[in-house]
Amino acid sequence: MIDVLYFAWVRERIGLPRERIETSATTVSGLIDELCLREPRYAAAFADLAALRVAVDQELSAFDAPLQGVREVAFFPPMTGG
Amino acid sequence: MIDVLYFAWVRERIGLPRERIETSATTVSGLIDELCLREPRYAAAFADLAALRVAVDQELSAFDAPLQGVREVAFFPPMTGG
Amino acid sequence: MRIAVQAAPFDQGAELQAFSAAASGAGAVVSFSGLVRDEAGRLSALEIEYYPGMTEKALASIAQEAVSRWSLLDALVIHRHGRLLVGEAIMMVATASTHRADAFSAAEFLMDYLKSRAPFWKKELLADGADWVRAKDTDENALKRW
Amino acid sequence: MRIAVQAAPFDQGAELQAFSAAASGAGAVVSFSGLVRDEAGRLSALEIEYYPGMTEKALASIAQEAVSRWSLLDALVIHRHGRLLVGEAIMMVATASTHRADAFSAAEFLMDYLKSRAPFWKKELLADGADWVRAKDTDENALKRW
Repeated sequence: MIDVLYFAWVRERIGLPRERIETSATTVSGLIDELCLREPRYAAAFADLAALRVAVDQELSAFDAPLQGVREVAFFPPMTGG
Repeated sequence: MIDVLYFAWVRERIGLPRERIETSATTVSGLIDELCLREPRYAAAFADLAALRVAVDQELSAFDAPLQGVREVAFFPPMTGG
Repeated sequence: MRIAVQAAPFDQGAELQAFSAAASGAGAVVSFSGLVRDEAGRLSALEIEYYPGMTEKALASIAQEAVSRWSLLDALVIHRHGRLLVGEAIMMVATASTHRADAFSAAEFLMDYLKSRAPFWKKELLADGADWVRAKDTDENALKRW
Repeated sequence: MRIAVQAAPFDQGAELQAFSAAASGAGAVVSFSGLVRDEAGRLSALEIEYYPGMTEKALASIAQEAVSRWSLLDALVIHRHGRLLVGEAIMMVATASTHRADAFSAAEFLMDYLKSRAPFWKKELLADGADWVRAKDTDENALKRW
């Protein structure tokens, strides 16, 4: 079980801020593929990966990062702090 | 008659902050030459012109600046504000 | 080093004064404050989302990096989340060092990283709708100088 | 734009707060404060001499140059003279602009010019005597980047 979090317009498009997901995916990309098969709103949120960032256990990561032992994955657009 | 002002260690070396001087010099350099002939403390203060700056009517100037129409000349070391 | 992520407004003047007073031995203190612009009257408010847990860690890590790269005597980061009105302070950073070049560079470094690497997302609430602020290429490019 | 040359201490926090509040429409405010360092315990006080008349004019002209080069919304310069104790603020500058790069550059420009072109002279009063602070080559060289 992995906690999957969504922020900003990713959260709005998917319609929820977080969910617990049972997944057999071994990488972030695999997880995204699974999510996209679920419902069109996921496919819409993940349509353009270049517009997304991912954090694995609260560290910015690449989309091919492994999921083994991971507790939390977060998807969001590029950050706009400051 | 020109007001001549001294600041920082130039003031201390010459021993006064300002004086009114009757001069026939036509440039700042000419004025310095006249002052140096007066007394050793002036010669000491003006010994190394590279260590001095001059302002003519409150504008930083070169040592060959003309004195015609000038009311105020100031001598001081490089500035250390901030 | 103090990192604060908070919904409450803060007094940038009081923060600067306290930071400066505490940075004993410092000769130079630089502060930066980011304020909510009115965007030519279009903006009614700014909504800032963040990632509890990751945001605090990211800020602490950026600040720690600044402190060690420029031998800072101290660093401060305050960043608000939630709804902010025009003219309010969104965030501030402050840096203290012996000489001015370090305090300036470290403050610019902090700001560049905070803009593009700290998990905050801004949404502009406008008279005619709402828009997520897009990350700027210039902000991403600013990171390359460090 | 406010230029103040004064013997009296000032409250940098209150000054920043007031400057920020008045800079309507600004998105970025940068401040720099210069503090009296204790020089490893050797310093008992700092004595700052200035050139009444020329100093104010030089500061106004430097600030005006910064405002026009970086389209600043506002600029502030406060500089003290007379006797200052360790930890006291010697001076501060603040700049306000729409985006952060302008406010940072303008504040650094102001500081570089203020260091080497504004008529102030610092004397360190030490336990064992007094020394006029020497101008640094690095400060003079800093001017070349602008």
